[in-house]
Amino acid sequence: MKELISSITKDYLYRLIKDGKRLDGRGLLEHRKLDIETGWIGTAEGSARVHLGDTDVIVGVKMSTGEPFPDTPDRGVMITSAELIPMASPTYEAGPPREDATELARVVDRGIREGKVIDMTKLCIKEGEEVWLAFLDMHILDFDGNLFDACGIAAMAALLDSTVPAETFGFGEDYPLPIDHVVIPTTFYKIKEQIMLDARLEEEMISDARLTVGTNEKGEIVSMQKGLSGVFDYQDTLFCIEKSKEIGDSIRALMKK
Amino acid sequence: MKELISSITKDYLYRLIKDGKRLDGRGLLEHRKLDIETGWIGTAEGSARVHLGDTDVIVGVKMSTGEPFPDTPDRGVMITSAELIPMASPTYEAGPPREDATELARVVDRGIREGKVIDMTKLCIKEGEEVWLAFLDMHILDFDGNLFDACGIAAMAALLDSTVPAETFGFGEDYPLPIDHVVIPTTFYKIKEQIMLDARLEEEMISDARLTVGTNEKGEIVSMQKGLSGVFDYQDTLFCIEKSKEIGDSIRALMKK
Amino acid sequence: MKELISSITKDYLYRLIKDGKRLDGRGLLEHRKLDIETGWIGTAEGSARVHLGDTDVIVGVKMSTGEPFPDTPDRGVMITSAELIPMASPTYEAGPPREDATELARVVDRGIREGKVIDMTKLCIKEGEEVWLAFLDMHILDFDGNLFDACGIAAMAALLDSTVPAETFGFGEDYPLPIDHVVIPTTFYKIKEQIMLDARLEEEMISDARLTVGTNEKGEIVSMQKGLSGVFDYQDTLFCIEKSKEIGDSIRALMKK
Amino acid sequence: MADEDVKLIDEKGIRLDGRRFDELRPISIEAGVLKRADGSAYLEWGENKVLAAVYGPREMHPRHAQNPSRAVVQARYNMAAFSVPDRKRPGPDRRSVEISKIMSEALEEIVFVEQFPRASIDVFVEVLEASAGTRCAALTAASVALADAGIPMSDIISSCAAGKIDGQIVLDLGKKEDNYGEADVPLGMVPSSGKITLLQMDGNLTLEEYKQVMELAMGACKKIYQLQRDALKRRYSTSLKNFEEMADDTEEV
Amino acid sequence: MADEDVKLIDEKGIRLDGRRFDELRPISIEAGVLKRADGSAYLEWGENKVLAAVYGPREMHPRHAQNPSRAVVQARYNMAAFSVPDRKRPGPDRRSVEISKIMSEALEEIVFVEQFPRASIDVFVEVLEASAGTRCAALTAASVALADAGIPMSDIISSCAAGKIDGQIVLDLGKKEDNYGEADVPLGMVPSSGKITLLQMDGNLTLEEYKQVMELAMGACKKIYQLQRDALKRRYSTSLKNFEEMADDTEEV
Amino acid sequence: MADEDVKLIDEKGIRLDGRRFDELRPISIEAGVLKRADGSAYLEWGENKVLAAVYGPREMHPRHAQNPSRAVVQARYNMAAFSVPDRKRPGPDRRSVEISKIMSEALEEIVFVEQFPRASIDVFVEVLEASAGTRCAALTAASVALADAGIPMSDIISSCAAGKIDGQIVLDLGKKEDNYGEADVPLGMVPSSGKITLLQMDGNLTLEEYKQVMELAMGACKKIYQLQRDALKRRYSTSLKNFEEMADDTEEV
Repeated sequence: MKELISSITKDYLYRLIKDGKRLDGRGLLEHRKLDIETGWIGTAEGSARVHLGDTDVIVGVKMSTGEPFPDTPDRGVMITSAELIPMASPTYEAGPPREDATELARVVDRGIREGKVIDMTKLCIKEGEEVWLAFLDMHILDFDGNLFDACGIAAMAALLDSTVPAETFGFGEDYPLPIDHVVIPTTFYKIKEQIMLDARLEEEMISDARLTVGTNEKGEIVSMQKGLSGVFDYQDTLFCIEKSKEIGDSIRALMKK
Repeated sequence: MKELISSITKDYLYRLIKDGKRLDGRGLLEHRKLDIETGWIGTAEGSARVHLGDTDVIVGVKMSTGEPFPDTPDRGVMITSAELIPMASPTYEAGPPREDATELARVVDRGIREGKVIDMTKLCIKEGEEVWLAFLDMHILDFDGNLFDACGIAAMAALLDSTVPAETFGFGEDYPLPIDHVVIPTTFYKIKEQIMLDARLEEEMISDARLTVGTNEKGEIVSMQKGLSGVFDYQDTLFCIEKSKEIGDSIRALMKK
Repeated sequence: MKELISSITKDYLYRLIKDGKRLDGRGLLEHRKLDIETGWIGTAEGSARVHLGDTDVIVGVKMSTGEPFPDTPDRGVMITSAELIPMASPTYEAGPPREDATELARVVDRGIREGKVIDMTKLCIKEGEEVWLAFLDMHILDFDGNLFDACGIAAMAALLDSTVPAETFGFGEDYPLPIDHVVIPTTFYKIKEQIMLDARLEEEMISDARLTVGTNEKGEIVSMQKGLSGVFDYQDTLFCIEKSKEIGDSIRALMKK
Repeated sequence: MADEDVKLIDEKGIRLDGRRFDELRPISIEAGVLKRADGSAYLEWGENKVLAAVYGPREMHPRHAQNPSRAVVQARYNMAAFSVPDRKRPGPDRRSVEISKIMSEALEEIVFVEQFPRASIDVFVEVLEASAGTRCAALTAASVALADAGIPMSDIISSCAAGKIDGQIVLDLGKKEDNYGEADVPLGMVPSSGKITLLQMDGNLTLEEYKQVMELAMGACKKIYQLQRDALKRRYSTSLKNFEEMADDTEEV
Repeated sequence: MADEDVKLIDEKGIRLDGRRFDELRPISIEAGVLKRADGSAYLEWGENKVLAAVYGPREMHPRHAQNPSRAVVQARYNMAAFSVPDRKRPGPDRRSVEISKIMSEALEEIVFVEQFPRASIDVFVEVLEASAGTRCAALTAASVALADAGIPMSDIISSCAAGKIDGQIVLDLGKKEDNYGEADVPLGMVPSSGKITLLQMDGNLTLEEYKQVMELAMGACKKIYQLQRDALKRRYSTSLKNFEEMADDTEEV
Repeated sequence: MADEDVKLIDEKGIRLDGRRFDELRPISIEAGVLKRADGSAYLEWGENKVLAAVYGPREMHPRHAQNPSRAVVQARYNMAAFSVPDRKRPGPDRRSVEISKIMSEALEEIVFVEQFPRASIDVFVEVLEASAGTRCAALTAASVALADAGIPMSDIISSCAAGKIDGQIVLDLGKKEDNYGEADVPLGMVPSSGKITLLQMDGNLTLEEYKQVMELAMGACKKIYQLQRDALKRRYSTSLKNFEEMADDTEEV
């Protein structure tokens, strides 16, 4: 099932956006109220619940040990998955992960992996034989648009909250999950030639194109993903990258508190 | 697909039951003719075919060896599954196990597991490394109601019939599967405030609520499962438990012959 | 979805066949232009693309190492699969292998396995522990009938093209996959009492019965498979076997070039 | 469940977590916690954390599953991968399929399903953290979420387990008590009428012990019923206050 | 199939289980063994135990699979988990998918499918114990079940295999003969007309050997045909007797 | 991607396969290579071998997935089991699901989907041999196949990646460069308008580096665009020639 939107709402939204305005009075490049709560789940090695406006997601990190991949024998392994559980929206149905969930999980995963967020070499127990596996599971509880940012931020926060349960597995003392970089994704939506940040559901539904840019604390770009069937031009992408750095810095500052 | 029943049959059944009568002339707390045939399948370690009236089921036990669960390193493992194969009813379809089959398998499984029917410590080969796995597979061949009792009784009979194939696996002489308790489930159905035992298909279809009670040879309760969207009250449950003990004893007596 | 054919085409085909003629002017026992191209895929241990008229298939062989089956500890293992990918026909849909694909894969597999094409004893690395696994994957790219022959020939050609990648796996020098026999399947179709070889799609669609006969270079029969809901009589089968030997020889000759 | 040499009750009758035999773990319930769902509830029960959402009555898909004379209540119990010490593989397993089924049946009893032919009423429960007793927590939360969604119901269901540990009958088994105890009886009931809508039992009980177990569990259901009502009252008063404030705002204009 | 140094025939021409080259294993067939199915049959063939049930003609689901001009025969061959020495995982594997397909095709030949447009005729075969030759046993039992269901048919199919072991042509291979023999040819045919509805072959045969194999198998099919007819006759006479008794009872009243 | 001590560029600025930083691997494209598909293309790009087929516009199944106001473009990217050094299990994995999704979205931009309400336009891409850059190869081939199918389109998409290896910005990363390089940016665009329809990035780039990467990739897209047009021209002229020959034949009669 697809989310549906009436043509009246659609027209109203178009008119607002044309004037650079938004449903909730935000500026085009302003994100919604962001709330990050960590350490929420006792059974997880790390967890974070993120409210981005009314979008509500929870990410839990579980760790266990297992074999490394043959081509990276001295590195831990991260496995990311996302469930668009039917609780979150009248249009989600139970069942195998939809392609939306797959893209979401992969984009969050790449942001962390390619951004070298975790120092994977410190998750090696015995080279070629046993390493730490970190499972990152994302649950969408309430869906009001822009899961890419909500989940990406929650994933980052959950990793920062995580402890390697070495004691439980008989490998010495627990230690914090070794984090090298703090990557923050920001997602831009293009609607009728206007570019805006952090779309709510209704805005997302009328978006022509979507661009997610992940940056680290040095302002380097570590991941990008363009989505939807509309287009950006080259200048748009430069604009989004510049803004992403700024906004990423402000969110990183928020996370340090 | 659901089993369908005409409103005429329905009304007729309601009238009968109101008078404490049943389609086939049985008393409310009488079960149908029970026929247990064991040792039926040469390829199985143990097997039993049970006819409960026209309900016809077969349970086979297969054993092999494997790793124990980490939290019970010195115990064997039992795995139960049920297939509502389309042979048994025009409404069963081939495919992944339906929730009915899942509930059935789990209720039979719990009766045996929680009733400590098998002495699992005698199924340990080498602690933490290798134990016996007992696979209990239930096939429904002809469906005329009350699978819980037919399968539960067949499972118990098949286990009593089973031999641990130690020789085949190179672990000494074969020996009978060590059985500590004989658990018999009895299932009660509530229709318009009347409680009856062992419903036939048509009765099951108009039942408001279902209660399965498993007891052992000492008269102890080892498992209960309430089903369907109707209700019992507390006194009903006491009544069913008392009756379950009686009927369980008579079926246990029958099995010893 | 099923392939559909108009009743006009059907009648036209029937009339042609009655006179021993075919759509493309071939004789009843003549196969279409056969084109075999091997060594096509660099990432495969062996590969062959076969055009049989407009039917276009590709078979790739991949090898790795693994455990042998317990009952054949000194032999390699072959695993065959076929994908009727939706590229090949408007009626194929993505998804789990259909029963057509299953039959195809199994018939090709049996021709090779029962024809003792590969000397499996030469694929043993360490008895009972490690042997070579040969994966034979068939992709149908363009479907104009008679996949049995196209895939069977392509599989044989791909095996003849294959090298055991011993070096990559650290087991000495690469060597050609040891081939003992060259098995060629030929498929006959019965339409209104006429028997013809190598049906095109339209002919296949109006066929009453199908018979695949695999023979080796000694003229021995190694596999047969009758399909479709029509019938053959005993004399038909003798006729097909005789012809299969002849045609098999001519195709074997073609492959040696 | 297996009776090992773990000591679950000390000589003073105190349980591992400090409770007496008839004490519940702390329970807190909040209704109306999600925006998109028609109704929702969040429940913490000891270390259990459970979220319930209700959608419906809405058109049933697929159509052939519609019931022409009434609504179908479809509950889905799901455990988050991170809700248990050893990560759970996402997706339904046999345990959650069974719990979903008996929850659906229990809830159907209290909903006026005849009012919504062909409709489905969907109840989604996510267990975010699990620590024994999740099915009772789920059923309790689902009842509140149904009420929050304004679904016409005869009453609400309260649910609690009791059982036997170290030979004694106790209320509301904790994690270790569940693992090493001798019997567990999850009960779901309508406290006002005494109707039993969910009942399971695993382990070993005499009839006499069963009676004690049920007395404890039925008593606890009444307490939980009060907590459920309080949560709904708070929710209504918040809604009311919001409404009044809106009204006030309007007057000011 | 692999020719090992297992000796399958002794110097007197006697096979492992005591049979001569042209002997069938014992076969017994009973029709009408299930209540809910429209037709059924139970067959024991050596140590093979096979149950067949028929439902239909009935409406085909899903609708898009209907054939507007005729019925579709859908056979499903399934092995019970406990039917083989090493437990089989439940559910269809590639082997059973293939057997189901060729059985469906074979049976479609004898059913007057044109009489039931859009319908499906479902044949379910459960292999409860397997010991070489289950597909022939399944097809033989399915034919009887179809007749028992009163499905209009031109005739029935009989099925038997023959093959080569220790270089000799023999009828109806047993388990070890199948494992260590050189060729196996399962045949399904309408004995009265000689029509071949099922034919497979695996192994290695010369044309001459193939002729001997077929002669044996075709001969055996005729014997099996008689057993099938006998089973149906017994079934009809029982039905008839039941009917007559009912009639008698009625007269007595 | 992991920066190891593999040397990817020598001191003369030459890459492992002999290319300079701004050189493409050899590319060849052929349109109209399959008979049954409505349109098709075969593309070799370095050692990548990719086949694309288009079916449609045709009725969308299942119906509930139809869009009443326009056609839906459904691309399916699939890798053959033998297309990679370690055999890939058949069937879609998460990577191919994602690539299929972004390809579908990219292609929808250029097709006049409003002309075909309720229809589906299906694009099937099979990667027969893979060696870095398959998604760009797939998108490039798919565009040609769509044109070959005569689907009304505003223009075609050309696709190419650029990235960073050994600290240098290079075009069209090869297999080792992809494995050991520092960043990869696959780009899909309509060269005539500069519209970006596909854009991904993995690794680590400064804004300045991003600009260099994009310049290289956008330039390459223009070259590839020319190759696509040439392939289509050859295809049309062959069709035309065939048509003329047919016409000639007709006249001769």
